[in-house]
Amino acid sequence: MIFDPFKASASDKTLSMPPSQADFLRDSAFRYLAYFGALSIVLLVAYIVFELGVQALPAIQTHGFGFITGTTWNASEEEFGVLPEIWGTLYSSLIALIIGGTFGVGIAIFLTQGFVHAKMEVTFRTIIELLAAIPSVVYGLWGIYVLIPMLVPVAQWLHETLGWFPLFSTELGGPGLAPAALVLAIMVLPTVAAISTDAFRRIPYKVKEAAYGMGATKWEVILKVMLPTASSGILAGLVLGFGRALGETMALAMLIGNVNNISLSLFDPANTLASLLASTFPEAGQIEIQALMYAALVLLAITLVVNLLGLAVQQYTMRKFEGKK
Amino acid sequence: MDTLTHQGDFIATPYEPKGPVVIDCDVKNIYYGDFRAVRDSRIPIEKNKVTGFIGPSGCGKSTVLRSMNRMNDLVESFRFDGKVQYHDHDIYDKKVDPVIVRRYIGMVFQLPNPFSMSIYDNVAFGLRLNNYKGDEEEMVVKALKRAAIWNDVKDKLKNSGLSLSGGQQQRLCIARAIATEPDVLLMDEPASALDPIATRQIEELMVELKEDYTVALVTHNMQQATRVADVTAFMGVDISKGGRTGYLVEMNETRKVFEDPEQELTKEYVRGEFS
Amino acid sequence: MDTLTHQGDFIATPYEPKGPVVIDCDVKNIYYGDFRAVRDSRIPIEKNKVTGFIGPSGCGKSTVLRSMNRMNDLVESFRFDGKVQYHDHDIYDKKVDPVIVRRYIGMVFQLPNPFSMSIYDNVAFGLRLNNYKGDEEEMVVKALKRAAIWNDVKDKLKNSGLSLSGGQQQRLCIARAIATEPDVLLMDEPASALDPIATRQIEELMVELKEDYTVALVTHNMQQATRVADVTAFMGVDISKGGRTGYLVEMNETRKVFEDPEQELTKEYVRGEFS
Amino acid sequence: MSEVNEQMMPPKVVLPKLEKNLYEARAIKSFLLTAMVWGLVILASIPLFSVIYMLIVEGGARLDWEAITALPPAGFETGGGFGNAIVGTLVMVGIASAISIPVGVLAAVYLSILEPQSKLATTSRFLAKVLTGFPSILAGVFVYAILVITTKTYSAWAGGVALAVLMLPTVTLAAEEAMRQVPQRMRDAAFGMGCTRTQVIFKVILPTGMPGILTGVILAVAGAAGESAPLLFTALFSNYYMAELAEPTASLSILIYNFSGMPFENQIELAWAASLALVVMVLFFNILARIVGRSKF
Amino acid sequence: DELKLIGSGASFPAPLYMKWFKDYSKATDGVRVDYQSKGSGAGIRDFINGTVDFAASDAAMKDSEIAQVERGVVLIPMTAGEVVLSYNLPGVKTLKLPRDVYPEIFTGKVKMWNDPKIVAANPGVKLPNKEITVVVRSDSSGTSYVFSQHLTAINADFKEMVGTAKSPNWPKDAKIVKAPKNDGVTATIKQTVGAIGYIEYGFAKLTKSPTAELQNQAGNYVEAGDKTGAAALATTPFPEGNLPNSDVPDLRGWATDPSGADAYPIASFTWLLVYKEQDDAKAKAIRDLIEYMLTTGQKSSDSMGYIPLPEAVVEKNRAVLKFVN
Ligand SMILES: Nc1ncnc2c1ncn2[C@@H]1O[C@H](COP(=O)(O)OP(=O)(O)OP(=O)(O)O)[C@@H](O)[C@H]1O
Ligand SMILES: Nc1ncnc2c1ncn2[C@@H]1O[C@H](COP(=O)(O)OP(=O)(O)OP(=O)(O)O)[C@@H](O)[C@H]1O
Ligand SMILES: [Mg+2]
Ligand SMILES: [Mg+2]
Ligand SMILES: O=P([O-])([O-])[O-]
Repeated sequence: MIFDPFKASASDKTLSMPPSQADFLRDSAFRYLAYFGALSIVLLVAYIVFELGVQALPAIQTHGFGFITGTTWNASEEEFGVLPEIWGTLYSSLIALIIGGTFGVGIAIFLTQGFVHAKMEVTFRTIIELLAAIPSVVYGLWGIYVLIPMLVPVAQWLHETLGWFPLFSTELGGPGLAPAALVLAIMVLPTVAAISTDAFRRIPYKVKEAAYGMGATKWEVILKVMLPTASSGILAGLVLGFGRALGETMALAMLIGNVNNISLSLFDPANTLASLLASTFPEAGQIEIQALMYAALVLLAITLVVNLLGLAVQQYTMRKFEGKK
Repeated sequence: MDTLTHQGDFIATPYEPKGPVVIDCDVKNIYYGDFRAVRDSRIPIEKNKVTGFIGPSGCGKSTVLRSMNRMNDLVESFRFDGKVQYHDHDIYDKKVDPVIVRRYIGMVFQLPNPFSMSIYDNVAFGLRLNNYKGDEEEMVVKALKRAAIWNDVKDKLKNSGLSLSGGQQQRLCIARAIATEPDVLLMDEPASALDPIATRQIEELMVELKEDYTVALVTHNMQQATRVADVTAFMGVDISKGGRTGYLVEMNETRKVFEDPEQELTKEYVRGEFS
Repeated sequence: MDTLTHQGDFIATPYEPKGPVVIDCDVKNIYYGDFRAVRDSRIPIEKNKVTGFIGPSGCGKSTVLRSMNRMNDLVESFRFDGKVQYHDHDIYDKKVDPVIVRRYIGMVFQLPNPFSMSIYDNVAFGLRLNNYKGDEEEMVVKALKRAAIWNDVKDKLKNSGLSLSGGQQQRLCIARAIATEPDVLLMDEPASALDPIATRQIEELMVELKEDYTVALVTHNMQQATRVADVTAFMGVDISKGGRTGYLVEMNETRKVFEDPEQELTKEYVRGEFS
Repeated sequence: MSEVNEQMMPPKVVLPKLEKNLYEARAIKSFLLTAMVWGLVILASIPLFSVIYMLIVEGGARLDWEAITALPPAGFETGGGFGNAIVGTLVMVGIASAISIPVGVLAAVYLSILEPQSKLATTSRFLAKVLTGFPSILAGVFVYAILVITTKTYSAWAGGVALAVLMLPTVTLAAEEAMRQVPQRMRDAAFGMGCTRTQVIFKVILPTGMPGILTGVILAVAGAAGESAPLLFTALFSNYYMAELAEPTASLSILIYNFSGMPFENQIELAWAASLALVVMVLFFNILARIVGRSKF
Repeated sequence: DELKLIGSGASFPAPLYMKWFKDYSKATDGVRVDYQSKGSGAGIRDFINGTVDFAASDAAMKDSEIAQVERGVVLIPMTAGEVVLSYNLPGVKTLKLPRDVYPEIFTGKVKMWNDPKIVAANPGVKLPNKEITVVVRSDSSGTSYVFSQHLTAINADFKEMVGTAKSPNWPKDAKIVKAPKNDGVTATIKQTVGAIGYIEYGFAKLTKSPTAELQNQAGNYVEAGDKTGAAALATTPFPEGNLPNSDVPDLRGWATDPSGADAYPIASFTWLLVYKEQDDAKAKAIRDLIEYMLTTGQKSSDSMGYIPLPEAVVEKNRAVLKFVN
């Protein structure tokens, strides 16, 4: 029984009752459930890392570190190396970050620094959010039938006029790094814009007021006060956006050409770890699957490092804004 | 303007209750983590009276009040050392579930906090919680009338409790608290967020309520204490040992505390010389 | 306790400045959207004096102050009807760039608002903005000394401005404001968020500053006004027409306003009878 | 500008100049910068409009009753549609929701109310954030390893579980945030009435935080509906309507992926139509989330 | 209730199989046949893993692969097709590729469309000064196997650099883009100006993609088609004897480099892979299905760009079908 010391002694007309046995049972049962809910996330992550590790183990044992430095992926010879994919992953993400980051930060400034009426701001913010809502495969489809045909003449012209420049040293046939990175940039942009917008919004109004009070112009306020103040938040957004880009799969698998190729040229086809998985996994044999699991582990490691970095930067930002050192 | 305090180990003269005591709160120490918030304060709450708590900000009025129905158990770092005797049980006894304590000892908070449900449901909330089997509607209406808000809301019982004005919300919260006819009502500055007219209404309400209930009231408004409280506990802050520990300076019938206090500190405080 | 106000179209007796006037602020109406916040108030700011603004909350003290350097242009709905004569310019003239106005008429706000950059950079900010070509460091040190914060920060000029305490931050903001040697300094309750000791330091600073600058000071603390202001403008709120419009009730030498006010309303206010 | 300032910097200005000058460097720089952000915003909007234009023109042309009911055509065939893919997507998103929403909300309850500061909560919250940055294809790899290999078949189950892995952290974090938004004083009020924690959660926090929780959940559902990488080798694809959950299952996103790489006009047209259907579905959820999220306490 | 037969594998015969299975499912109550076109490699893997009821491959199966199937294997040549070189050069309607040139395109020796060797073979055709984009398979493919087998047979360089494989190790010198399945290669060629790639004839026919005339062993330029295909297969030898460790006759015959004067040089059978042992209902359903494919099915081969099986082969198949239990 529940220990209820009060019933008798409390004033006789009280309607108060201790919770019923069932209430208490429900309470502890539910708390256990919630506990397991929270635990499930931890277990899930542990299980993912463990399972990928186990699956990749045979490949790790056979290929060792050479897997990371190897440049050939040849299932029939059981020769596996992912350096071109690592290169492609990082290179395409970096380009996407530079483009998407510039746009994202620009848009965040546009949305927070009073360039348009509040109502228009909502419109533009919605546009950016919708950009993020469009599924990756749809961008892939759009990339194939709209972006690439549009890019080919531009790339041809760049190659012909600036062909000496490593970035433009080859012709764009169809799929390649440039269309892939551009679509990736579109996908990174909303992340960067959202987090940067937050960073700008978190700046107390009084700071903006102080800057205007000093007689700064709007752009002096933005560039000399708002941007530096929001910089660590923006940085976090960039890092998280980079993390997104690293893991993006389908649009890339559809646009990048899926070729093991290490080249600086934006117009060469390339490959990424994620699109290697997407294009090779469905028909891989057992040995190749093990190698792909290893590749998945490499991808996991890269994104983990980048995301942890992003979270750390974000944490640091928060603390900074709370005024602590 | 520094707060004056006693130095050292001052302990207030114990207050001799004149009537039956419902809660006998005997604090040795209350800690938040390593921070000692209150020390050595014995505060008995008498039946069918309003016991007021006054004192400068941070002296631990709320802390002591919340100790009486174990609301502070929700604060992770809270540690209570002492005894709170409710009728003949120590509510800090290991066997006691704080949830049960709170059913008998209700609470009204500084900021009105109705639930985001209809006015009716707000008041019926406690009844349902306590599995009340009688006529729910009757009890709800009764509580609303008792809390002097019936006329304001009788035509819109289905509206959200949040749609009311601040003063109305606070009276709704009081109605919610008294619907289950709790044994004791703890009120922590229930009128501090309200305008003068709403404040006056709440004060009148408290005076009425004590006929049926026992009320403990924290207030920062000394006029309010004189108007409402039968007995007043004045708490101070002791900064002698580097900390900021609250303690009971003086407790007595309200008239006595305000007109002829025992302690110099009390005199200065009730005259408004420091805050 | 309702706020007493004049009824109807009262207009204060104009204040006759005793010395040269730097800003002659003549408000006809100030609107936020449809809301008329301030009406008919002529407030001249004299050179090398501290002009204080007092009045109940919402009477438009901040609004008038911020009209003097066009800070309120940042508020979308703000509309100014009247004239602010600064030397021989009307600062609301269409050809005038508000950015330039603010470079001459500096501002210190209620809440300290240093930039999240080093202490040194905070102070150098204005100099850089103005493309100052001279010895930046010298000017920074001079401003920090002038703002009575040099001793607190001289060993940590590279630390973030946000790492300072509230009082120090406010003095840093004052240093930042005076580093460019502005012509006038507008201060909107600069000490209201500070503890008594920091407040006292800021007050002393203001008295010193008026030797070089002209200061306009909003304060809700009447003691502060008597201690610091040479001239005091008292504003009230007119609720006669359903609105809540602020207006100038009385402006005169501080001693006169506090000891022998012309208006009944002023008398009641300075006696603390309403707030 | 510097002219003005040099006048001003030395001790005192007597007669400052206040007039605007549209031709000085500062004004020109401001103008250029403003033009630049406008340019950025407009340029960034172009892809969206281009995608929408293509969806409406290319997809709209084929999005008819046949398209949303018929089965996918082989390359040489004409007509056909993606009815089975719509069903498959809905079923797998349903499975994913059925798994991730209860678990996620439970976890959120623990993180926001029960033990927000505990080690488990901190770890769990951190890992949830890490999981949101997790490449979605790895969810597919993981579920392939634990379900497809063991059950020896691609299935709607596997696809649903893979989507659930992706939804779980989103749901958890969004629900946690929504519950956090419920004012502390409402919780206090409930505890003060003598509610058990469970009662506080069910009677006050969940009802009050529901709009926020729903918004988060719906956005997670929208995200899952658009996902393709995790389905690639968990659900695979099928050319028929699903008969059971333990068989390869079609989905809109995989259909788009497959058909986009097809040389046959008919299939490409259907890829656009399926994209339109998918985007309409996702946007529907997004708009729903906005509407639900607007009601605030 | 409904019996389901799930198959996966080669994309080479996929259009034809899809049609057969659809028609058959429609005509036969209680049986539904589902086929996933994923590439021969993937089909073989599924078959070994037992995730399907049958598979299809145009590389047949290697001995080592057969050994992994405990339930025993029956390999049945089901139809045949030609591998064509499809290209995308606007304005170029016919293209002749000499026997020594087309392997060199795939080894990267011939890089430009206006390479003198190509120009010489195509008098009067205006070939652009454009890089050749070589489109190959990204997945493990029977088409690749058949194609590389042929190139290996006719070109020593190719044999040394690349060799015969389902996933050939394509040389890095060529500008290569990879795409999955016959469909993907066809689509990529169509989208990429200056591209060339190998696909099954049916895909070119159904998508109206131009194909190159290839010079055969006899020195004639031959266009792909039913006659030239049939001529190629006419000489195909079937091995004597049985599959390894089995009593099932071995029907793995290759037309590596047919010698007939009109024979199209690259043609191959494509096989259905069936288990020897399964439950009776399935065995019967599979036998019925195959019988349908051998009879009614063959009639539609021609129109879809495949080569109907010679009567002799159909008979051999009937004999083998008995082993399916
Ligand atoms: N949850 C808490 N955690 C840590 N310290 C607390 C907490 N609540 C209160 N304190 C501290 O305990 C002391 C007493 O606080 P309490 O709120 O009881 O004072 P009070 O007398 O009610 O003041 P006020 O009049 O401002 O409400 C204060 O120093 C306060 O900072
Ligand atoms: N940005 C704004 N938008 C709309 N109304 C405003 C704005 N700022 C102030 N007001 C209104 O204008 C009136 C005057 O406000 P103001 O802040 O100037 O008063 P104040 O005298 O400074 O009061 P306080 O002592 O509280 O600071 C008030 O009624 C206020 O609500
Ligand atoms: Mg308190
Ligand atoms: Mg103000
Ligand atoms: O027929 P394949 O898909 O294996 O080339």
